[in-house]
Formats: sequence, C-alpha cells, structure tokens
Amino acid sequence: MSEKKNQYTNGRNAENRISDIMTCTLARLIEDQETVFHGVSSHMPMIAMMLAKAVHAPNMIHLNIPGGINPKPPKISTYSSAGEELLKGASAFLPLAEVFDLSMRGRLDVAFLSGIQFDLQGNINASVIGNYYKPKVRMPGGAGSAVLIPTVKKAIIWRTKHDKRTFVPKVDFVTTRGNVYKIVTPLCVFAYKNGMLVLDSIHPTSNLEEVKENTGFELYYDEIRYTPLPTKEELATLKKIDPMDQRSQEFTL
Amino acid sequence: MSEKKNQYTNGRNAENRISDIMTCTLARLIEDQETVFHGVSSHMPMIAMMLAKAVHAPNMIHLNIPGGINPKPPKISTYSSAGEELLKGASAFLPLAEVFDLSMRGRLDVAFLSGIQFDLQGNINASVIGNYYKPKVRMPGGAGSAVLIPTVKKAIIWRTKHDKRTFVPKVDFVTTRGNVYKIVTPLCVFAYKNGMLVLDSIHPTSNLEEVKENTGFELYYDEIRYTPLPTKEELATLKKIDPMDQRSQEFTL
Amino acid sequence: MSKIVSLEEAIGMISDGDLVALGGNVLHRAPMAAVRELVRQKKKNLKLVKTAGAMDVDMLCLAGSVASVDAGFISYETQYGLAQHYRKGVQSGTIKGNEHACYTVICALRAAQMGVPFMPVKGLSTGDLLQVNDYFQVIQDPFGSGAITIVKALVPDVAILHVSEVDEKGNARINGPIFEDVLLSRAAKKVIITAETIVPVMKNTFNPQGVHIPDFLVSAIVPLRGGARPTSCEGYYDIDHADITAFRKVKEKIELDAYIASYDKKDHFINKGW
Amino acid sequence: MSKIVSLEEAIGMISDGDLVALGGNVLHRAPMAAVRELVRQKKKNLKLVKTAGAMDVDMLCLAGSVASVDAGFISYETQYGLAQHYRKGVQSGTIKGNEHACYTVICALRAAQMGVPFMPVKGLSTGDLLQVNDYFQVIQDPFGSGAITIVKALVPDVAILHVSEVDEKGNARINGPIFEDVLLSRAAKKVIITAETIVPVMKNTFNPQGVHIPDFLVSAIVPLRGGARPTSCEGYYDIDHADITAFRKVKEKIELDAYIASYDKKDHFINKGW
Repeated sequence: MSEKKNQYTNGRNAENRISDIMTCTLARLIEDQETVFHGVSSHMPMIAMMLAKAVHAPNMIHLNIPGGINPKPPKISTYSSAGEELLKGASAFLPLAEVFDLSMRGRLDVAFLSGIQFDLQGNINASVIGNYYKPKVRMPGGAGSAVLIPTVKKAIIWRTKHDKRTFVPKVDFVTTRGNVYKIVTPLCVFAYKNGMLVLDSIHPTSNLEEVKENTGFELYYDEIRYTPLPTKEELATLKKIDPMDQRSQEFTL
Repeated sequence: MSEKKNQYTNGRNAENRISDIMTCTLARLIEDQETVFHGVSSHMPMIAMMLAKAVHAPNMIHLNIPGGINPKPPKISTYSSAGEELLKGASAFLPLAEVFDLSMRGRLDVAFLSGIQFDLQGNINASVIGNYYKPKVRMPGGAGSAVLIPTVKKAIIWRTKHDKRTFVPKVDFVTTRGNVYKIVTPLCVFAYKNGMLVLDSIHPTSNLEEVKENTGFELYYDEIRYTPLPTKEELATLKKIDPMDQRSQEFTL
Repeated sequence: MSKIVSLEEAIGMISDGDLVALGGNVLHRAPMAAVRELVRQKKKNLKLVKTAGAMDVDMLCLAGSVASVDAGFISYETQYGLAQHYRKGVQSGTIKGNEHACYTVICALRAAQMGVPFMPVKGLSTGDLLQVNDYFQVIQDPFGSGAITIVKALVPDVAILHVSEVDEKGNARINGPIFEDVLLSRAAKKVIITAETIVPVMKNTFNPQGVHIPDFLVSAIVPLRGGARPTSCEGYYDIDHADITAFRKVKEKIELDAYIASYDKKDHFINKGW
Repeated sequence: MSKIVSLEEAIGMISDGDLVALGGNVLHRAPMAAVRELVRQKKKNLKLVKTAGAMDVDMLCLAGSVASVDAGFISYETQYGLAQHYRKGVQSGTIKGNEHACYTVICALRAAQMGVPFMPVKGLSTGDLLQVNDYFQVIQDPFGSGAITIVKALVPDVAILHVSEVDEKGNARINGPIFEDVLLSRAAKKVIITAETIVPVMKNTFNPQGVHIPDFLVSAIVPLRGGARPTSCEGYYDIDHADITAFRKVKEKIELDAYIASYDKKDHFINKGW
C-alpha cells in the first residue's frame, strides 16, 4: 500500500489533480449551516470541510473526534485527523460520543465515511475480506459507519481507489447499507437512488469507459454529466488551507 | 406545618436537644472513606456529613446535587441543601446524574433519604396519601429514594416526626421498599433486619413507652439499647459548622 | 438571522400542549422570567419536565397552564415548604402528577439525547411507582441477566434555560451548578436561552470546554438580566426572600396576575446596549 | 495509604483474562508505558476495549497478550497504515476481533457506567454486524415504537489512562481532547492513572469542573513523564515519528522484547522529587 503510485494522476494535467477534484467535490456537497462530521484517517474530507467553510459555507459546523467545534488548527497534522489541534480555537466542545448522539437524534447533516468494498445495492464493507470469524483480511473496521450511515442526513463516502476489487458485484460483508448520499471516487461520483448506486457525474479527467472498466457492477445513469472542475478560488484556498497537500495523502503514501 | 412547636424538646434538658442527638446519630453512621450523598431539603444530614468529616471520617467523600465533591461552603444556606455554595472549594465535580450512576453500579456507600410514612415491613411512602391518581395529599415525591434505596449500600432515613401517622401499620403507597439501613427519628433508631423494622436504640431523651405510644406497628427488639448522647467534641464542632442551627430547621419551621 | 429576540417572541415559539423542560433546580437558576411570560401568554396544557422543581412548576400550576408534571420532587425545600398549587392541581385531578425518581427523569432525557425510545434503569426495581405509571416497564434482559426496568424517553419540545453568559450566536456558559441543563439542551428539540450577560463572542477559545451549550443547539436567545429572579443565579444574585414570601401568599389566579404584572417591566426590558 | 505506586505495581494489579480498557485515541495519549509493562509482565488473554486503537492494541497483539479486541477501528490512520499484528492475530484465529461501531463501544461503556446490562442504540439497525456478533440484539421496544438494537454492557475490570496532571489523591486532569477517558473512568471497576505531572493538591478549587476524574475512582497513580510516548500528549509532546517507524518494522516477538527493553529505564524511572 505504502509503495503504490498514484495511478490516477499519471499523464493528466497537473492543474486538474484528482485529489483536488475529489476534495472540491466533497466540499461542494456541504451546504451552509450544516452540521458536518469527519473521523479518523480522514484528511481529504477534513480539508474539504475547511474549504467549504472558507468558500461557500461559512456557517457550517465542523465536528470531529476530539470535540472542537469549528476549530482553527494552527496547522494540519501529517498523521492524524483526530488530534489535539482540532480543539484549538474551537468555539465550543462536543466530543465524539455527543456527535454520535446528535446523529442518532436526527440532527447530524453530513458525515464523511469510507469503506473498502461497495456494491450496486449500496452495501458497504469496511470490515473483512472473507469470513468474519476467520477473515482472509481483517480491515480496520467501520468506525462510525454502521451507526452514522443509517442516521445521518447525508452520508458521503469518499474512496481513493476505484477498481473492480472496490466496486464489486457483492460485498463480502455488509458493515452497513443504504442511506448513502454520494460516493466520490477518483473517477466519478455515485448517488444512491431507489435502492441502488447510479452514476451521478464523471470527473472530466476520466470518461465513461474508464469508469465502466473499473467498476464491478453495471452502471446505471439517466444522462452523462461531468463533475465541475475546481475553480481558481477553490484551488487558491486549498493552497492556503493545506499547503503541505495533506489531502493527497491517500494517493501518495 | 410552619407553626408547629417542637414537641420533642419540651421539658427536656436543653443540652440534649433532639436535633443534636439526631444529627450526631446520623453522623456516626458514616464511616471513613465512604462515599456519602444528601439531596434537597436535607439540612440535617448535610450537617451530619460535615460533622462526620470533621470528627471521625476525614476521608469521607461528600456528594450532593450541585456536584461539588467535598465542598467547603463559606456558609450554609438557610433555604437549600442543593445550592451553589456546595461547589465552593470542592476538590472535583460529580453532578447529580453521576452520583446516581455511582449508586447504580454499586459504589455509593451512604445516601440520606426521607419519607412520610413507614411500616414494619420497611415500605416507604414519599408520594401520596390516598390514591396515586387522585390523592388526598400529594407529597413532594421521593426524589432519589426509589432508585437509591435499592442500590446504595447503606440507605439511612431521617424523619423529624415520630407519630402514628408516620409509623403506620401499612403505608398508603410504596414509593420504595427494603434495603433500609437505619431510620433515625426524634425518639429512636430503627434498623431493618430480616425484612422488618426493629428497634435499634432509644434516645436517652425518650423511653420505650413513648416510642410504643407513637408507633403504629408492634415494636420488635432483642434488648433495649440507648443511643449514645452527643459528645462535647461533637457539640462544639456542630456549633462551629452550623452556628445558625440550620440542623434544627425541620423542628422550628 | 440573529437568534436574539424579545422574551415575548421566544416564548411565542412554544405551543399549547408542548412538553416543556425547565432548567435549574428547586430555587436555583430556574428560568422564572420565561415562566412568567408563559403565564402572560396564557399557555395551556403544558407538560412539564424537571428533576426537582419548585416555584416555577408551582406558578404554572396556579396559572392553569399545566396538564402534567414529570418530576422526582416538587417542593420549595424546608424553609418555604410545599408547592401548594401543584399539590392542589394534582389532588383535584386537573393536573397529572407523573412521579419519577429524579434519576428516571435523567434517564428518560438521556434516551432523548441518544434518540432511543427508552433507557434501562438499574435502581428502580421495586415499589408501586412501577405499577401505577405507564412510562415504566419491567422487561427481561435479552442477554440473560434477569429483570430490568426501563423508562420511556421524554423528548422535550422545548427546553428553557437561564444561563450566566451567552454569545450572539448562542454559545452558552453556566457559572456554578449545571444541574440538568446541559442534558436538557441535548434532549430537547428546541432550546430557548435567557441569559444574564450577552457577550459578542464567547471569550474562551483557549478552553472550548468552558462552553456548556454550543450555539447550533440554541433556537432563541433573550438577553435578560435577572431572568432567574426571585430564584438564585450564581455570581449574580441570591434568592429574593421577600418576593418568594409574597408569592407564597398568592392563592388565586387573579392575585397571580397582579404579582406577575409587577415583573412586566423587568421581564420585557430590552437593553439595546448589550 | 498512598495510591502512588511504581508502574510494575500498578500493572501488577491486572490479571490474565481481564477486560482492559485503554485511554486515548489512535496515536493520541495512549497509555503506552503501561502497555509496554503489560508486555514485560507477560499478561495473557487480555480482552481489550477501545473505540479507536492503534499502536497500543497492535503491540499487545504481537506480544501474544490478547484474547479479544472490542473496538470500532484499529489502525494507525493513513500515514502509518494498518495494524499488522492485530490483523494477523484475527486472521489466524488466535485473536477474536469483535467489531463494533465506535458508538456501540461508547454505549456499552455507558451501560457499565449506569450499572445496566445493555444499552439501546439507535443507529445500528442494519447489516451483518448484527448477525455475527452475540453482543448485539434487536428487540421490540416494549413501548411500541418498533425494533431497536441493544448492545451488551462492557464493564472493564480496569481502565488504564494516561493524563496530564494528577494530585496525590488521584484527582486527574486531561489537557486537550478527553476522548473516552472520562467515560472509561466511570465504566471500569478499577482505574490506573499514569500522569505527566503530579501536583500535591489539584490547584483548581476555584473550578472543580476542571478535574476530569475524581480521586475516589482511582486505584493507582504512577508518576510517569512520557507515559504516552511514542504517541502524542497535548501540552507535553507530539508523536515520536522515528520510534513509531521503528516499531512498524518489528515483526517478531523477539524483536519486540528488544524494542521494549529500550524503554525499560524510562518506564521504570521513579522520580522521588515529584
């Protein structure tokens, strides 16, 4: 994993980096005033939240594991999205347990979550490859997914791999299912409608054929739309917010 | 209620005031290191706890509604045992909800509680006289009694009235029952043994006949014992802790 | 849009029949100005929730605003004695007295905070409260440990809390005892804050844990110096003994109106200079 | 009798087979010195509990000290990657990986805090976790709202927490994020504290709410500057990147012993001058 090249940026315009497209796409899914949560291992959505707040959602409420509401971290940690800097400059305190409570009572608007396998029916696997009791591969676990996806208003999945091992005909294990708002990948955005994943938009850096080739289930869509590219303002803001390019961590590590 | 004289002190040695005997008796039921809670309308046990801490239980842990652990209130409120002074000088914070939790998991040693009717079987009524849905008299309610008495290690009841309307053949309503450690009255101390109230000691200011006359159920006892009178040290400490004699509030109001 | 509104507007958000949770405890930091405004606006059939209430609950009972009271204890403590209007209402059958242990109120509110329909309660294992109240049930632990009591969630439509300080967005801080106020702010669908002091921005960015209620949970903010009077408010004032004594003599609704009128000016004072 | 003991004595209080809860979160304020001592003392069959664990859980898995792990997430986050020893243990069947959502760990600990056998959980309403784990059950709400999932209580025999400051009696304060540490201090039967700084008496009598864990809940106090290293401890140090990288290369138990030996002096340093 750690030696892997970023295959998605190979041969593409350096000005349209996939990590920037993904980050901006995640940011735009946030509306002003919304309560928005990210967890561990979540540099990209964390930076997307900061971007949204800076650009179009100034009253967004940033929630996180340490519990700082709307923190102003002096710098972004290289190794964690659950560290002490997320209390700095915060306006109030709402720790993880209470963020979950908030979602349980229907008042969390957005949660960013991930997974390792997804299927057409909107099943998400973040647990194991193979058998649960004696797995072929034990993954880190779904963290908040299993309780947040059923309760949050907009469950937004990001996944920095898009291949047939990730988008599969049938997940090995259903960590949770349904109520997915969008899935943002290096190639496209899926939406969940009428009980199934449909192609919502294709990134301009990709195309329908590439998405098809890398997806293990049939693609459904009404029309072909393209994901809007990052604006100059967004890219400039990203450089300010995330000068060390932590948003690309999952691609470069 | 507010016009009532203190019948128990009439014609008795002023040096052996009933309120002092009761307060000292309550204090002596506390052992060192114990976690001890009092609630609202509880001046007498609150002062008993302060007395115990000053005299024989320096490491007692004083818990209360506002949540100040081992507070050092600059003065005792005249009108409340749940006020802000119980945070002053406290060593830490454990508010009411967590004191209850503590008892629920079996780690509260002592709770002081009251009631308006008691019967031989250890039933306690703090709720209503008459029918629950349309009572003849609606009392304040048992506050913590119904959950604390079944869970605390030593549930200590104090009641400043001892008459046949208080110690009755059968309570009108069972707010809670059983697991009573002692009941301290102006005349005596009851203990709860083998499912019934037994006479534990008679205050030297009273006698068996007076207790009998004022109790609505048969008295059971092994032998007649007398409650030890307050010591000089206890009385001197009480004067320091409670110079305004708040411990006698229930007798004088 | 600013959340800072007049007391009339804030209390205007409450509907007849609402489940209303009141902050504070007995004679401490009760939201009394808001309670008086509920009386002025002639609210009806309110269902009140509080662990231990006193003058707030008693006054609303006299006003005829109350359908039921879910509480563990309703009284003024020893010095001032029993809550006469509450008692009278329950005894005459016009008010339903839903007796809880204080802790079962807390557990019912925790259930609300957690979005679940009930909460298990260890201690309430015996007695008539289990028999006469439909909000308690005894079930068998599905994991096999035996019988356990559960209490039904209480989800307040609105919590009214009087706090020490609040900023213009609604971040609120309570000096002194918190009582159940923080829990209420999580359990309720709407939170109305009256506050002694309004500050432009809560000055504790160094220590966000000093904010007890984050702004996004707050629906309305009323700047109201003295909003807990005649009950106490730590750091601002102790109880007003004369006023409580005066209220204790009020027996009829018409006298209550006169009593409340004496507060009209104070309760509706809008200090543009906050 | 003083609660201040050496790390050896404190960890000596833990028995093989105990349910052990670890404070902190991922690479933040994990009680690493205590974890290393658990390895030195060759504890066996520990059942670990944590919402999100990383190096602490991984190290104990490599040491062969672990029977099961109840957690929502076990990994080092993105930069350092997956927890290899935990994975290997679960994949080979020597360790039982009890997958929770982080929140179901929290709810199971809340049940412990409240002394009840289970806790209802709103969100966990679908998926295979409900099928494969015997600590979840779906029941019908006795009050009629429909199906609700419950999670079985997790009552740790001991919680090990590394804190910023503690006084000689055990009153403890955590600077920066609290994570689940306060909850763990309530849920567990025993609490072992390691602390950066020991003060004679906690200097915050003005604000008792600044104490996160009251002394009477604490069984043992170990003065241990650097007790969370190589994870971070707010106000004291950030992670030790070189050390974590070194540990990430450790593959076998024998290498682990050498790695741990490099900490022996630091972990067992007793500063009489605290």
